[in-house]
This record gives sequence, structure tokens and C-alpha cells, in this order.
Amino acid sequence: MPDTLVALYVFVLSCFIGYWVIWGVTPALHTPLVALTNAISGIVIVGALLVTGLEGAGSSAEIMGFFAVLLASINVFGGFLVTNRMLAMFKKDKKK
Amino acid sequence: MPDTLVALYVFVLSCFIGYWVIWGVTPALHTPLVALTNAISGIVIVGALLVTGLEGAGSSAEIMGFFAVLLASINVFGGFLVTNRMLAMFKKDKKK
Amino acid sequence: MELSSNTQAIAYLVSAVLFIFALKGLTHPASARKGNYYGMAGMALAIAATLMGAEVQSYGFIIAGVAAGAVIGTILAMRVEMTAMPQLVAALHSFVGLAAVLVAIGTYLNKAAAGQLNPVLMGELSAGIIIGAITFTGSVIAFGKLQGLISGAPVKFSGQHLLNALIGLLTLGLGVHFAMTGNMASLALMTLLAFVIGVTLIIPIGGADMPVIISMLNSYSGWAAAATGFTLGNNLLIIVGAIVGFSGAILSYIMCRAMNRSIINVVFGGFGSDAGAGESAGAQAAEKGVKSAAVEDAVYWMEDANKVIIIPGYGMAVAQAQHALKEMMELLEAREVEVKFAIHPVAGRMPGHMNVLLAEADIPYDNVLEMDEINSEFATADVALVVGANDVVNPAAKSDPSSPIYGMPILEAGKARQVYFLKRSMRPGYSGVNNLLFYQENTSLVFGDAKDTIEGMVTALKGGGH
Amino acid sequence: MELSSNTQAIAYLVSAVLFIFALKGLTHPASARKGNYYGMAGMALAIAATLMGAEVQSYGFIIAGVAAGAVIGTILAMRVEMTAMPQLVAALHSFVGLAAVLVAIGTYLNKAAAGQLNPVLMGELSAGIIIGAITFTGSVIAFGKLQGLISGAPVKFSGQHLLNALIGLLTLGLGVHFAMTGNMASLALMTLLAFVIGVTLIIPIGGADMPVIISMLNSYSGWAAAATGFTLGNNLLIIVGAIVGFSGAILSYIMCRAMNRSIINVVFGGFGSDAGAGESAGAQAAEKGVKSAAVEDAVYWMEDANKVIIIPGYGMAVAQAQHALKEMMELLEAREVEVKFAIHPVAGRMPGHMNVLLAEADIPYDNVLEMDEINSEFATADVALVVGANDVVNPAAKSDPSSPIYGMPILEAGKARQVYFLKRSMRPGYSGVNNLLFYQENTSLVFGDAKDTIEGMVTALKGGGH
Amino acid sequence: MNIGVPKETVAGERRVASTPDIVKKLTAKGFEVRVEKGAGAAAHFTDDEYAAAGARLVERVEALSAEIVVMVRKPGPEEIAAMTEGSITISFIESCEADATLAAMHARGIRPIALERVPRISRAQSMDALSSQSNIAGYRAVLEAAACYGRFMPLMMTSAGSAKPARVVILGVGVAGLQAIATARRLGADVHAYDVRPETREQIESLGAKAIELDLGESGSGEGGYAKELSEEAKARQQQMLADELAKAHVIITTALIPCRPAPVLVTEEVVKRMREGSVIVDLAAATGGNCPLTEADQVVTRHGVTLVGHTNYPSMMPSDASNFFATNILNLLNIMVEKGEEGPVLKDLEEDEITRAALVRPE
Amino acid sequence: MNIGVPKETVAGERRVASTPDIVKKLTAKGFEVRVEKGAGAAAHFTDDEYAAAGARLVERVEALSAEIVVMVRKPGPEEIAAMTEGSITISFIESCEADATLAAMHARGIRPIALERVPRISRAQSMDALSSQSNIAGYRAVLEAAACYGRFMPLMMTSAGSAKPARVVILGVGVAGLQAIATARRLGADVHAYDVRPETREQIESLGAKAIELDLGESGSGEGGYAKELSEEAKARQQQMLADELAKAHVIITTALIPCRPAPVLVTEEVVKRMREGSVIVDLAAATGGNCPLTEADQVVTRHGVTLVGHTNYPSMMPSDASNFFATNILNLLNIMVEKGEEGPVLKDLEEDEITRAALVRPE
Ligand SMILES: NC(=O)c1ccc[n+]([C@@H]2O[C@H](COP(=O)([O-])OP(=O)(O)OC[C@H]3O[C@@H](n4cnc5c(N)ncnc54)[C@H](OP(=O)(O)O)[C@@H]3O)[C@@H](O)[C@H]2O)c1
Ligand SMILES: NC(=O)c1ccc[n+]([C@@H]2O[C@H](COP(=O)([O-])OP(=O)(O)OC[C@H]3O[C@@H](n4cnc5c(N)ncnc54)[C@H](OP(=O)(O)O)[C@@H]3O)[C@@H](O)[C@H]2O)c1
Ligand SMILES: NC(=O)c1ccc[n+]([C@@H]2O[C@H](COP(=O)([O-])OP(=O)(O)OC[C@H]3O[C@@H](n4cnc5c(N)ncnc54)[C@H](O)[C@@H]3O)[C@@H](O)[C@H]2O)c1
Ligand SMILES: NC(=O)c1ccc[n+]([C@@H]2O[C@H](COP(=O)([O-])OP(=O)(O)OC[C@H]3O[C@@H](n4cnc5c(N)ncnc54)[C@H](O)[C@@H]3O)[C@@H](O)[C@H]2O)c1
Repeated sequence: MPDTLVALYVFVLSCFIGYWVIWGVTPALHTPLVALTNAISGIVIVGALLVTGLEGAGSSAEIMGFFAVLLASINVFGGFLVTNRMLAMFKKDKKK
Repeated sequence: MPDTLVALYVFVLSCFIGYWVIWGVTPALHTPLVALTNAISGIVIVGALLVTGLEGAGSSAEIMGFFAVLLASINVFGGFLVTNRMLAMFKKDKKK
Repeated sequence: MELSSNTQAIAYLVSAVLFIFALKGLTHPASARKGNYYGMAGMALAIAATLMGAEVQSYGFIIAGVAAGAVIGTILAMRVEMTAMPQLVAALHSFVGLAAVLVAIGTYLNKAAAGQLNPVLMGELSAGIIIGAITFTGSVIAFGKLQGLISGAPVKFSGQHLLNALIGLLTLGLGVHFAMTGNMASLALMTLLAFVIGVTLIIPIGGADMPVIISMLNSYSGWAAAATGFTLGNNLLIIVGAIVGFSGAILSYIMCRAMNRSIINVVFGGFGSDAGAGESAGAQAAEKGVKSAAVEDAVYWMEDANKVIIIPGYGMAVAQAQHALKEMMELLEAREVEVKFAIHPVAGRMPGHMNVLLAEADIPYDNVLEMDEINSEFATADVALVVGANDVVNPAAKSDPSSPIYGMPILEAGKARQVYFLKRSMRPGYSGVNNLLFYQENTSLVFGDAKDTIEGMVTALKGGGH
Repeated sequence: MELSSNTQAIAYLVSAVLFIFALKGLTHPASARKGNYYGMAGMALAIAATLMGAEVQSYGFIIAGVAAGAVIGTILAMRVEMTAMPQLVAALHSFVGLAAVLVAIGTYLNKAAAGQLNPVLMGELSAGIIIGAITFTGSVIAFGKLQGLISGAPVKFSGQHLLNALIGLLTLGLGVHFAMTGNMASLALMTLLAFVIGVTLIIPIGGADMPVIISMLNSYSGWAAAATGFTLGNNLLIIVGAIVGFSGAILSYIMCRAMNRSIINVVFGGFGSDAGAGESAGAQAAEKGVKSAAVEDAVYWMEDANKVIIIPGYGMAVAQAQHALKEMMELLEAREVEVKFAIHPVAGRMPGHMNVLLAEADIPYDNVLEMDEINSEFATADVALVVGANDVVNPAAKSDPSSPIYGMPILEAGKARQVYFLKRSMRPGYSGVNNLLFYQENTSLVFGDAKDTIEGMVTALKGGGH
Repeated sequence: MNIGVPKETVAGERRVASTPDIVKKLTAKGFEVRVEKGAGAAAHFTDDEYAAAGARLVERVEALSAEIVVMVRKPGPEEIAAMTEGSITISFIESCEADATLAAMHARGIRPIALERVPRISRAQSMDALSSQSNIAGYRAVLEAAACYGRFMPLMMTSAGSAKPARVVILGVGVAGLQAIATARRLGADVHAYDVRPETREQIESLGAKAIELDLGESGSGEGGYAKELSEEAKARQQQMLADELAKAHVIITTALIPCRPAPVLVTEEVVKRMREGSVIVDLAAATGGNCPLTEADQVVTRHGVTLVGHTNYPSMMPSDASNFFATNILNLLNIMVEKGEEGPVLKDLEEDEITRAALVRPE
Repeated sequence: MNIGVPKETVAGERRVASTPDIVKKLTAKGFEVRVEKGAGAAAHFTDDEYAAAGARLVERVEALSAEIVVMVRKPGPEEIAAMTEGSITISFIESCEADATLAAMHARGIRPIALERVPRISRAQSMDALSSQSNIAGYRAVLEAAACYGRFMPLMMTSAGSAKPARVVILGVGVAGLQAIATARRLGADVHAYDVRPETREQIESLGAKAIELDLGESGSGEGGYAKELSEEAKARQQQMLADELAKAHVIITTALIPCRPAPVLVTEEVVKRMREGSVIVDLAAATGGNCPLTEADQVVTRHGVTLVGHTNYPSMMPSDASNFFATNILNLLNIMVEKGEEGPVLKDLEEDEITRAALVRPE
């Protein structure tokens, strides 16, 4: 199967997972969940790395890549940490 | 990506879908759902077709294939029809 | 016209999506039929795409097989009586298992002929064969039990689980050996032992658990299909196999939960507990030939009913279920179900016992009718919900002159289309007389404290899930 | 050490699975922290696998970028005040959008240099750029609104939707043109217009809806990542992008539902309805600076509380919510929450009004306390749940000599950690006096008929979902 | 066949043995019903209503001379004298020790059916007048207690202070006791109850009240749903253990009867002294000596600041519904006593059915 | 400063103006409380309890001669004569038309505080004795009705037939009416209610009862929560439209009072005639002529087969709680009348606070 088709398979199947994964979320977790999803969307960093690290990438591409890496990693680090701080606010379940 | 890896990706993603797809089923539909899943597992017919229809398949493979096709198609036809009959038993929702 | 492999791949993807919609559709009555049609469409597309693909070249055997299968399948499905459906599903199921075995062996033969064998492939083949074989014999046993060809009673002996484990290990070992060496004897013995496991796994399981077991076998057959998909490099088989495999397992789990059983116990036939501690109410009921049901079953019949008549008795008072009943009444009325309360003159333990409690829960007097007023209405009621009452609906009062309640007028609950008893056990009521209504065709018992049960109904009526 | 592409693929798959677990984990408080760690692990694995893969050869810029990003991100995250979290998320978000645009352009440059351009690729690139750009400016506007840099009020003018649609079409057209011809001007203009759309889409949306909008923008950024994945042929990006894209959309939908808003209205800022027919209670509250909350929010605080004090008032009587309250009390008590009822001497419309109704619902007298007994307990209560009461908890009675209720002793509900009012609207109580307690930091209003609301709480406490 | 419904003559008795509704059903069955003029007046049933229902309004003598005479209370000597020889009477007979009434009736060949002898079997529940009237007594006793109690029964929090709920203790959880529990709960009192029979615990809780538990070392369940008499030792222990519970009560309603025995003493003078000023005791066993020795039958007295209510005929205080229930019981009993003949109903052999066999009082 | 609590002398009055609990609070504030011996006996408060609470038990004259005399009912001529000049009395004054009492008091420089003049503002709710006593009247009226009604209030399905629930109609939904609704609902009756003020509809339903709606063409809401008098035309229409509803009722409780006016006629003789034999009317307005013209004040009479209950002092039938509430009201009133001085409480200027200003009756 050509790569594009594989990508399509993977994409379609992932959409279903995306559809189901967060149903039933506790309302109090809406905001942390948004923060986490935000952090995860920092996955573009992988793209940024690929662009930047490509051997023989032109310098303009490298500059683009550098900024992309910078921005994406701010998001990644900031995102997970913020999520963590939000979750820390949640009192420990004293019971159960 | 080699085919086996593609297969693995597809397999893993499908497992998640399988996990989520039927949560929340109405208990009254348990039995029809089993019947439908049974019918769908008749998908081995695709395998049977591939085995049987292969050019130059040996006759023993062809015989195997023939029986496989036969059995699988009994299941496919029988399965969907049975499901249909079960669902027909359900009274129409007179309201809404 | 021959499909390009790309077009075929897209068709397969569409087919997979259709199957997903099919399964999702079957989770709600409103979408169930559409779901089944999606499933049919998916299957048709899958078959068509396969036939039109480059790999399938000779059609003779295929046409013969499909045609014969179609005829047989259709006849079976149309002829079978409604009550024999479970058997039929089990029987059909065994076919899939056998087909999976045959496909795996056929693939082996083909690949061997083409010289494409390798350990990974042969490992995948072994997995397909083992799972398929278990599915086959397991389903045959399930069929036999349901059809009454084999005793429905669990066949148990000590050391059973150990024996199963040993055979299982041996089978796996043979599979590995075959994969590494291609030894045909190993293949043959492995297949044989896998057939045996199917029998030994299912034989200790009681007839009442068969629906769960069929769903479990379903799951196995899905995995078998997925294994075949790996061997054949066919993504459709993988996707559908994995989905069927996983959802079948989840469905078994859900079914067990609805029956308040542990899935471990069911799948490994009486693994531990069931024997000890005194049998559950459900099990006792099953022994006496009384049907037990889940909260959701009763709700299923009530939510679309035209009329539901509730018969409260002493058990409602003990459970203090009146407030929950009020809420259930309101929910049903919001769905335009007519709800009435039928009060027997001696329900409870004092005159007017039910009236006090229903008034406390603020159930309007207009909905509360006495025996003489309501007895004629049962024939037109869809559901009679007997909440902790017993003697007051016992037909023995009419039919059995030797019973101590003989001669007492009763509420004719038995005339409703469906009768659900909410009680905690098979114990009789005040008079100590066994209730003949339990054994009526349209009667089911929902075990548990009446208040808990009604609250469960309320939750179900509000509709959890999405 | 360099990873083989196969090993990398497997690492990516594991990483994707970790992300799925991360999201699932965040749906329940018990697993939320673990979920976040899964997410971190997934990200670390993804980055490591990418860096060690064959494609990444030069590390200078990368190390600089990651290091700088890590420092900035960490500082931002640690320094920001709890109340400014939403802004921070919006800001971080804009970075992802911009990064996506940069990646797409960088890819274009690389591919152009390698001479690997083709229409499909350029189409995918355009998609990545457009979505990324919208995410960027959209998030910037959201940040501005939340931070108060831009007015939080919706900016609306007639023809707005038409204008947006036109710009949108134009952008798409340019994208298609670029994909077909590779025209750089089209690319530039398309990027520019996409930035504009981000602004025009978000500017008409009110500040209160920003959380939903951020989730929506999140979804966009997921799609942008997926598009990038297609261009780069990277399955991890596709999987994670699609999951983030879809789940973000669903989350926006769920959030709207919890606030009883239509998602269409939110996303297309005041599309139709909101203007007409009289504002919703929630909107009115927002205008006055009063927080409104969902049933689930109140339940969230109650279910793990040590003590909940319920203050019933005339509204409880009007709604006849006493039976539902009883059930809620029982559910909370089953979770070891101490539940008390605080009765103000003049709650309701007659002496003892609340007592009659609570007795009817069979709420034990021991749980029912009068004002003098309970006022000292509010300080130790986690939640004060004001069920259709108003005047009896109004601090104006103490602080405002001009108010007609001045001098009346009140229940000190405001001293509890959280105060939830259940009422239907912003209307005052019997005395006609505005309630100052509404404006207190720890107070939220749950709008709706008290009985419906309490029943919703009961359902939530029983825990729907799975 | 004719049925006579005389006016009750026992002092204070306001019930009547048949009501217009039931008369209508009886005439539909072919009975001729003779109702004494004014028989239902005290129970709010007018002669016109009886006439409209098909009754023949007659003088006293004629009503008494019917083939079957139905009455609430046992007939007096003059009434017996006015009856026809060989006729049947249905009424309470109220004779634990032999008294002249039965002898007089048997002497004239009159066959009395004693309602208190209807057996406690399921089929006879609808003929059990003892239960139907006890039920009324239980309800009414609570109303009486509420009327005598100088405070609120329910909890009431008002701007003029809180009224605490009355602590009501019901002793004896038979038919009357259960109804008393239910009614006191309805009024919002804090209800506790006690009975020697352990199975009552669940019944008390099924009405939302609290059961008082004492460990007596023996059970008080007797045959046929009646309580048996306790041993002396157990009685003493019971009194002592109950005392503390009772002293806390604001209202006590006692219903502990043991058929044909003096009522057990459950509330001693000691306890009465310990109760709060203004408390109330309603003693349903007043007629058989009372569950409290200070009770005086048919009197409301105050002792040690506690009001003791000793009425002996509560059903008569709710004459309309009491008569309705009583009349229905009798109708159901008549239904098994007669069969359809050519010219209206004919009497069956009373020895045939176990219920009539048990209820018929034969000369010894 | 001292407060006197004399024993009430009005016939049938069992309440007392202060209770041991309240006396304790007053003495804690520095008041000297003089309670007439036996003042609380009828309300079940003993002299010992008062003494324990810190009261000085005194003879009648001494109680009356205190600086502040608290009473339930208006003082009689001899009582006024025994009071100290310039003292203050707190009590109901019950004088719509001028009567000799006020003149006599003013003549002696006694300043009467009339509890019925306490304004209906939120802050004064805890001093509003009219409401606190009305509340008791509403509760008690239902008990009285239940006691006079020869049937069950609740629905009761038994093996001896069914008792249908009593149809209870409450006329006038003020404080007493609402409590009557609540109590009748508790007893399980089928409760309907009617008031001229349209806002009562929601209040009736908030107690689970049904509102009767008539279209009179004008609203009966007056100032300060009181009803105003209707126009003649509206009155006639009301009577006629109500008649059908009322004729169906088994129990009617009327509470329609208009301050200082004869009570409106809501239940006509015509309606009484149409009611079922044995029905009951409890007329809380009996003192001002009655909402039914057949009612006789302080009497229970039967007219056309209907029992009419005309008691005029229901709170006195529940003397303990009525006194508790009353005493609390007075305590709350005293709290705003005095301030802390060096040697105990000192009287403030009564014109200062709007409540005392309104309640103080000045010579015209
Ligand atoms: N009304 C009267 O005045 C009076 C007086 C005395 C006797 N009786 C007699 O009492 C009987 C009344 O009939 P009935 O139908 O009301 O009651 P019943 O025949 O005694 O049956 C009550 C049923 O409720 C079930 N139950 C008890 N607790 C429960 C709980 N917490 N949740 C769910 N179910 C519960 C019991 O089954 P499980 O244990 O399996 O749960 C039992 O089968 C008649 O025989 C009548 O003659 C009546
Ligand atoms: N107790 C007495 O004897 C007496 C007598 C007369 C007057 N009062 C006066 O009445 C007041 C009593 O205070 P309170 O706090 O009990 O009542 P309140 O101040 O009148 O407030 C009642 C609240 O309930 C809400 N409500 C009404 N129906 C509702 C429903 N179906 N669901 C949810 N909420 C509902 C109303 O808000 P929405 O409309 O927004 O829903 C209202 O704000 C005091 O001012 C008191 O002085 C008391
Ligand atoms: N046909 C039937 O099934 C039927 C008919 C009527 C009554 N019953 C049952 O019979 C039982 C008794 O009914 P009843 O009201 O006629 O009884 P009852 O009037 O004879 O006695 C009243 C109650 O007092 C209790 N008592 C006696 N001595 C006591 C003591 N020393 N201390 C405390 N309590 C004492 C008894 O246990 C009984 O519960 C009830 O359970 C009733 O439901 C059954
Ligand atoms: N401080 C306060 O806020 C406060 C204090 C006391 C009473 N109130 C309110 O004042 C109102 C009246 O209370 P009340 O009990 O003292 O009133 P009341 O005793 O003066 O009258 C009783 C009821 O009879 C009604 N009525 C009069 N004429 C009628 C007619 N022709 N037909 C039918 N009904 C008629 C009145 O509307 C009133 O509801 C109530 O709403 C009460 O809640 C408020």
C-alpha cells in the first residue's frame, strides 16, 4: 500500500479514536483537559525537528525550523507543566 | 514503512476502536449485537476468497478454500438475516 | 473490470468504516436496523472489492461456495424459530471458526507452493489455526448445550483448570515448534489439540451463561480473522478482526455486568466462588426455571409502553422505595406512559399500608386504584411491575384449594404483557406459599432491594451513555 | 546511535498509544495526573525517536530551539498566576499555530530544494498553513480578550458572517491555485488572509465563551498537525493530529452542552438566536459579573466534601424538590459526606414551611438544624447548597441599612468554601432585594428548576459514563 | 330472607351495622333489609339514603325479629327477647368470661355469630371486623393524643422559635399500633414503637418509624398472630427496660391487648411521674384494665401532670367509616353464609365452612 | 428593671405571656421577672420551673405592678387599676373600635404596646405574635376538623373496603390557611384552597395542594400583606362561583379575616345545605362573625347535618407551644425596646425604632 493510503488509513482510524476518547469527561476537568490537549498538539515539534534537522536544509528553512522548534517546545514544556499545576490544585481524594 | 508495521499500526488503532465502539449498548440489544458481531466476523470470507481465487493455488488449497468460502458465506448470509429478524421483533417506537 | 490495488484499499477502508457504524448502530434501538444495513453494505463492499482485485483469478469454486452458502444461510435464518436463535448463532459461529482454520491451512499451502514461508508467517498462521479451532469446537459445544443435545449442566471435575492450562501450553509449544521448523506433525497435533481445548474450555460452563460465551467466542473469531489478515497482509481483515475481537470481549464483559456475574467466573466455568457461600438468587431462580432479568430489561419494556401498572407490596415498604417510585412514575409519564398503582386490600402489613407510603411520596390519588377498579385493566397493560409484593398476585389463591391463601381475591398481574417482580430472593411472602406467577412465560424477576432496583430504573430512564 | 526506521515507527506507535491514554486519563480526576504523565512520556518518546531517526542530521538549531523553548515554557508555566491560566493556554496555543505555519513553509522550502514538489503535497501544505495561521491569530485574539488587552465584549456588525465566508472562500481558492501552479504570490496572500480569518472569526465572540473557543482552536491545531503529517509522511503526526483534532471538537461540544449553549452559536459568535427573545439567565448573570455553573461543577465539589449544608427556601417548595433532595442526601451520605439542612426561621411562605416538606420526604430530623444551631458550622462546610432560597442568605440584611430586610438575621452561607445557588433566573426573592452573595468570589449560580437541577445532581452522583 | 338492622343502644355507640351502600348490595342479592328508623343517624346515614338503597324502614321490634339480625355490639336482654326463635345474629359478642347474654340467646335457640371468633386466615381477612375496627382505633388514638397534647406534633422552625417534634412511643404493634405509627408519622412526630413479637421490628421500620429493642429472653409471639402472655420474670424485665424509653416520651399510645386477659401493665405510675408535665398517654387497652394502671376507662384524667386518655370506643368516634368497614365485613361474611336459592338467598349449613364454623357460638 | 407576668384571666385562656425558657433569658439580661404564682399551670409550666429559671414567684398584685407588664390578652379594668402609673404593657389589644380599655390605660399614663400593630416588615417577623398564633390556629383547626369528621382524612384501601380521602377546602391562604393546608396534606386529605390574593396560587401549590381559581375581575391584595375588602359585586360573584366547589367539600376551613371588619361571608347557608351529611366546617373567623353565617362563636353546632366549629381561641388549645411562641415574640420585642445600662437594661425612646413607634398606642 502506498504511503499516502497508509496515512489515510491511519488518519481515519485515529479520527474514530479522537471521537471516543474523551466522552464522559468530568466537567471539572474540562480546563485541564484543554490544557493537556494543547500540550499534546505541540506534537508539531516532530515536524519542526524534521524540517530543521534535514541534512542540507536551506538556511531559510533552518531558520523557519528553528523558530518552529522554539515555539513548539515552549508550548510542550509550558503546556504539560500548566496542566500539572492545574491538577495539583485538585484536592486529594481523601476518601476511597 | 514495511507492510507488517503498517499492519501493526492498523491493528493497534483498531483495537482502540473495538474497545470503545459498543460501550453504552442497550441491554435489550445484547443478543442482536452478538448476532451482528458474529455476522461481521464472517469477514474471514475475504481470506477464503483470496486463498481460493489465487491463480495457481493447489487443488488441496482450493478445496480448503471452497469449504472456507462455503462456511463463511453461510455465516455471513445467515448472520445478517438472523440479526434482521431479531430486530424486526422490536416493536416500532410508537412515540417520538 | 479489475480494481487497482489502491482503489481496493480505499474500498476496504470504506468497508471498515461501515462495519464500525454497524456496531455503533446496534447499541441503540433507534439506529439498530440501520446499523445492520451498514454491516451488510460493508460486507458486500468487502466481498466485491476482493473479487474484483488482482489477487482473485479463478472463480469456479468461489461462486459455488458463495451460492451454496447463501442458500443454506438464508434458509437457516428464515426457518429457525425465534426461540432457537441462540443455537443458530452458535452454529453459524462454529462455521466461522472452521473457515478460519481452513483459510489458514489454505494460505499455508499456497505460500508453501510459492515458497514464501517464513517463521513470522508461520507463527501468524498457527495463531489463526489455534484460535479458529477453539472457536469451532467451542461453538459446537455451545450449540449442543443450547439445543439440548448435550446436558446444559456444567461438567466439572477437579484439576480441570490445570488440565486446560497444560493442553494450552502444549498447543502453544507445538505452534512455536511448527513456526520454527515447519514440522507438519507439529502443525497437525497443534490443530488437533486446539480442537480439544475448545471442548474442554466450554464444557464446564452452564447453559445459562451461553450467551456470554458466544460473545466471547465471537471475540476469538475476530482475533482469528486479524491473524489471518496479518498472514495475508490484508488490512481489512486486521481492522475488522481487531474490532470484532475487542468489542466481543467488551460485550461479554458488559453482559456479565448486567447479570451481576464476574466475567472470570463465566469464561472459566465456575472458577472458584460460585460453588461456595450459597447460591445467588439468580442461580436459584434459574434452577427452578424462573427467569431473572436486569433492570434495563424491565426499563426497555416500560419506556415505550402505553400502560404500566405498579403493584406495591410489603417489600416496597421494607425497602422504603416509595420516593424512588414517584420519580420513576414521573419519568415514565414524561414519556407519555400511563402509570397506575394497583393496591390490594391486604398489601403490606396493616390496612392502608401502601396508601400511607404512596401519599408520603406525594403520588396523586388519581393514580392509585383499588383492586376492583384495576383488575380489568391488566389485560391492556404492557407491564405489571410488582414491587415487593407477592401473595397479593399469587394465582394459587384461585387455583390451589390446599394453599392457605385459597379464596383470597388477587390482583391479576399475570394478565399484563410482561410481568416484572422486584424482590431480593426466591423467598415466599407472608403466607409462605410459593408464587405460581413466577413460572409464567411472560414473568421475570429482577433481584435486589426494591429501592436500589427502582433507583437503577430511574437512572436507566434518564438514559446514561451517549 | 541511530534508530532504524522500523524501530522509530514502533516508538511512534507507542508514543501515540501513550497520548491516547493521556487523554483518557484526563477524563477522571482519579487518573488525571497519571494521564498527564503519560502525555509527557509520549512526547518525550516522540521527540527522542525523531531526533535519533535517520532524517535528523544537524542538531545545532534544534538544541538551541528546544533549550530556549524549555526555559521559556517552564518559566511561563511556573510563574503564571492560577487565575491567568486560561490566558497562558491561549498564548501557548498561538505558538503551536505559528509553529505549524513555519513547519509547513520550511517543508515547502526543503521539498522545493529537493525538487519533490507535487500538487497533492502542496495542497496538504496549504491546508497546514491555513489552519495553522487561523489557530495563531485566533489564539492571539483569545489571549487578548482574556488578558483584557482587547475588550471582552463581542464585536459584531451586520454582514459579518458573509464577509468571513467570502474571505474563507478566497483563501481556499488561493490555496488551490498555489497547489496547482506553485505560485508564490498565492501562497503569501493565502497565508495573510488565513491570519485575517483567525481574527475575524474570534473577534465576535464574547469573553465568557473563550474556554470553548480555545478548545476549538486546539482542535484546529490538531488538524494542522495532521496535515503536516501527511506532507512529511509521518504517521505519528497524523495519528496525534487527528485525535487532538477530533477530541478537541468533541470537547468544545461537551463544554457547550454543559453550559447549555449551542456550539454553533458559540463558534460563530452570536449566529442568530442569542440576540432575540430575551437573554438567557446565564447571559444575564455573566453581564452582572455573576458566575454561573453546571450541575456537574457543584457535584464535583460535593462528592468529595466533608460537609455539605443545604439551605432550602421557597423555591424548593415551588419546585417540590424535597424528594430529590432526600435522594441526593442519601447518595452523599453513602460517600461519607456529612449532609445537614439549615432552616431559616422565615424560609418559605409560612412558619415551618420547610419542615413540612422535608418531613414529607422523610429527611431525618437529626439532619435538620435551625439557624442558631448551624450558623457556626458554615465556616467548616465545603459546600453551601442554596436550593431556591434567597433573602434568607442575603448579606444585605447585615450590611445595608437601606434594604427592607435590614436587621433580619441570616444564614451565613457565604462562609462556606463554595456556595452554589439553585434558582431559575436572576430574579430576587420575596423582599425584592438584590442578593449580594451572588457576587462573592466563591459563589456560583446553577440555573434551572430546583427539582430538575437536583435530579441532575443525583444522576451525576450515581455516575453516568464509563 | 330478611335481615334486620336495629339501632345500637349501648351508651355512646354511634356506629350502625349496615350502611346504605351495603344495603343496596344486599337487596341486589335478594335479601329484604329492615332498617330501624334513625339507625344510621349518629353515623351520618339518613333514613332517606337507606330507603333509596332499597331498605324497608321499620320500627325497632320488626328489625329485631328478622331472620338474621346484624348488630355492632352484643344484644341486650330486651333485644334478645324481641328476636325470633331460631334466628341468627351477627355481632361482636364481647364475652371472655361466660355472661348471661349467650345463655339467654341459646335458651331461645338463637344462633350468635361472634365476629371476634372469625379466624385469622387469609380468606377471612375481609370479614375480620376486629381488625377493621382496630385500624380505626389506631388512627383515632393519634388524633386524640394530638388534641390533648399542648404542643405541636411536628418539628416546626419559625421566627417565633422552634417547636420540637413530639416524641411518640407506640406500645404494641398490632393492627391498631401500626396505624397509630403511620398516623403519628404523618403528623410529623418522632415515632418509636415496641412490641414483644420480634417480627414487628421490620414492620415498624417499613412505616419509617424506629423500633425500640429490649432483650427479654423470650418471644411474645403466640398462635394465630395474637400475642401470648409473658412469664412473670419477663414482664418485670420488660417494664424496667421500657421505663427509660417511656420517660423520654411526650406521647404514649398503648395498644397491647391479650385476648380475654387483663391488659399487661406497660406504663407504671413510676414512669408517669418521670414524664414531662403536659405529656399524654392514650391507652387503647383501657377497657381491659389499661396498659397503664392510672388510666380510667372512658375518662380523660390528669395524673402527675400527665393527661391519660381512657376512651374505650374509638371506632364510634368515626362512626361513618367505622360503620362502612363493619358493614362490609358483615356483607362478606353473609356472602359465605348463604347460597342462591330459587326465591332469594338460602342459608347454608354453618358447620360447613371453616369460618362460620369457628365464629358460631354453640351452647356448651 | 422588672417585668411582670400575671396569670391570664380571660375565660378559657390557657396561655401565659412568658415561659421558663424565656424567663431565663430575661434574667440573664438583667431583668427582674415577677411571675404570678400558677401563671403557667394551664400551659403546663410549673412554678418550680419558673423559679429554677430565675423568676420571682409573686402574688397577682405584685406581678401587675411591674414596670413592664407582659400579657397575652388585653388587661381588664381591675388589672389596669392594679398597674403602676407610667408603666408599659405588652399584649394584644384587640380594639378595632375604640373601647374603654385604652382610655382607662391612657388615663393612668400606662403605655400599651399592641402586638397586632407590629408592622409586617422583615425585621419584625420575630416579634409578630399575630402570625405566630395564627400558625397554631391553622394547625389546630385541622385537628379539630379531623376529630369532628366521622371518617378518615386519608385514602385507605383495606380488606373491609376503601375509605375515600376527605376533600378539604381551605378558604383564605394567610398564615393560618397555609398551615392548615400543610397539616391537612400531612393527614393525607385531598386539599384544595382559595384566596382572593392571586399570589397565593403558587404558595398553595408549593405545599402540594390544589388551588381553586375564580375570575373575580379584581384582586384582593391590600397593603402590607393584608387582604383588602372586595367590592360588593365581586363579593357576590365570588360566593356564587365558590358555591359549587364548596358543596363538594367534606371539610371546609375558613380563615378569611380582614382586620377590623366583619368577616366576609364565604360559605352561605345554601352551600351548607348542599354539603354531604356529616361534613365539617371549621370557621376561624368565628370571632368576627364567621365566614359562614351559621357559625356560632365558641360553639360546635350542627346545621343541616353539617358540623360547624366556632372556637375562637385555638392557640389556647395548644397552650404550651402557643406560650413558647408568644413569649419569644415578646422577648424579641423587648430586645429592641431596651439598651444595656449600668444596672441592667434601660428603656429606650419608644419613638425611635419604627417597630415600637408603630406598636405603641398613644392617646388620640
Ligand atoms: N394488610 C394487612 O392488613 C395485613 C396484615 C397482616 C398480614 N397480611 C398479609 O401480608 C401479605 C401481604 O402481601 P404482599 O404481597 O404485600 O407482601 P408479601 O406477600 O409478604 O410479599 C412481600 C415480598 O416483598 C419482598 N421484599 C421484602 N423486602 C424487600 C425489599 N427490601 N426489596 C424488595 N423486595 C422485598 C419479599 O421477597 P424477598 O424476601 O425475596 O425480597 C416478599 O416476597 C398477605 O399475605 C396478607 O394476607 C396483611
Ligand atoms: N416563612 C414565613 O412565614 C414567611 C411568610 C411571608 C413571607 N416570608 C418571606 O419570604 C422570604 C423567604 O425567603 P426564601 O429564601 O425562602 O425565599 P425567597 O427569598 O423568596 O427566594 C426564593 C427563591 O427561589 C427561587 N425559585 C422559585 N421557584 C423556583 C424553582 N422552581 N426552582 C428553583 N428556584 C426557584 C426564586 O428565584 P428564581 O425566580 O430566579 O427561580 C427565588 O429567588 C423572606 O423574605 C421572608 O421574609 C416568609
Ligand atoms: N388474617 C390475617 O392475616 C390477620 C388478621 C388480623 C391481624 N393479623 C395479625 O395479627 C397480629 C396482631 O394483631 P392485633 O392488632 O389484632 O393484635 P392485638 O390487638 O391482640 O394486640 C396488639 C399488639 O400488642 C402486642 N402485645 C401484647 N402484649 C404485649 C406486651 N406485653 N408488650 C408489648 N406488646 C404487647 C401484641 O403483640 C400485638 O402486636 C398482627 O401482626 C396482625 O397483622 C393477621
Ligand atoms: N413580616 C412578614 O413578611 C409577614 C408577616 C405576617 C404575614 N405576612 C403575609 O401576609 C399575608 C396575610 O397573612 P395573615 O394570615 O395575617 O392574613 P389574614 O389573617 O389577615 O387573612 C387570612 C387570609 O384570608 C384571605 N382573604 C380575605 N378575604 C378573603 C375573601 N373574601 N376570600 C378569600 N380569601 C380572603 C386573605 O387574603 C389572607 O390570605 C400572608 O401572605 C403572609 O405571609 C407577612
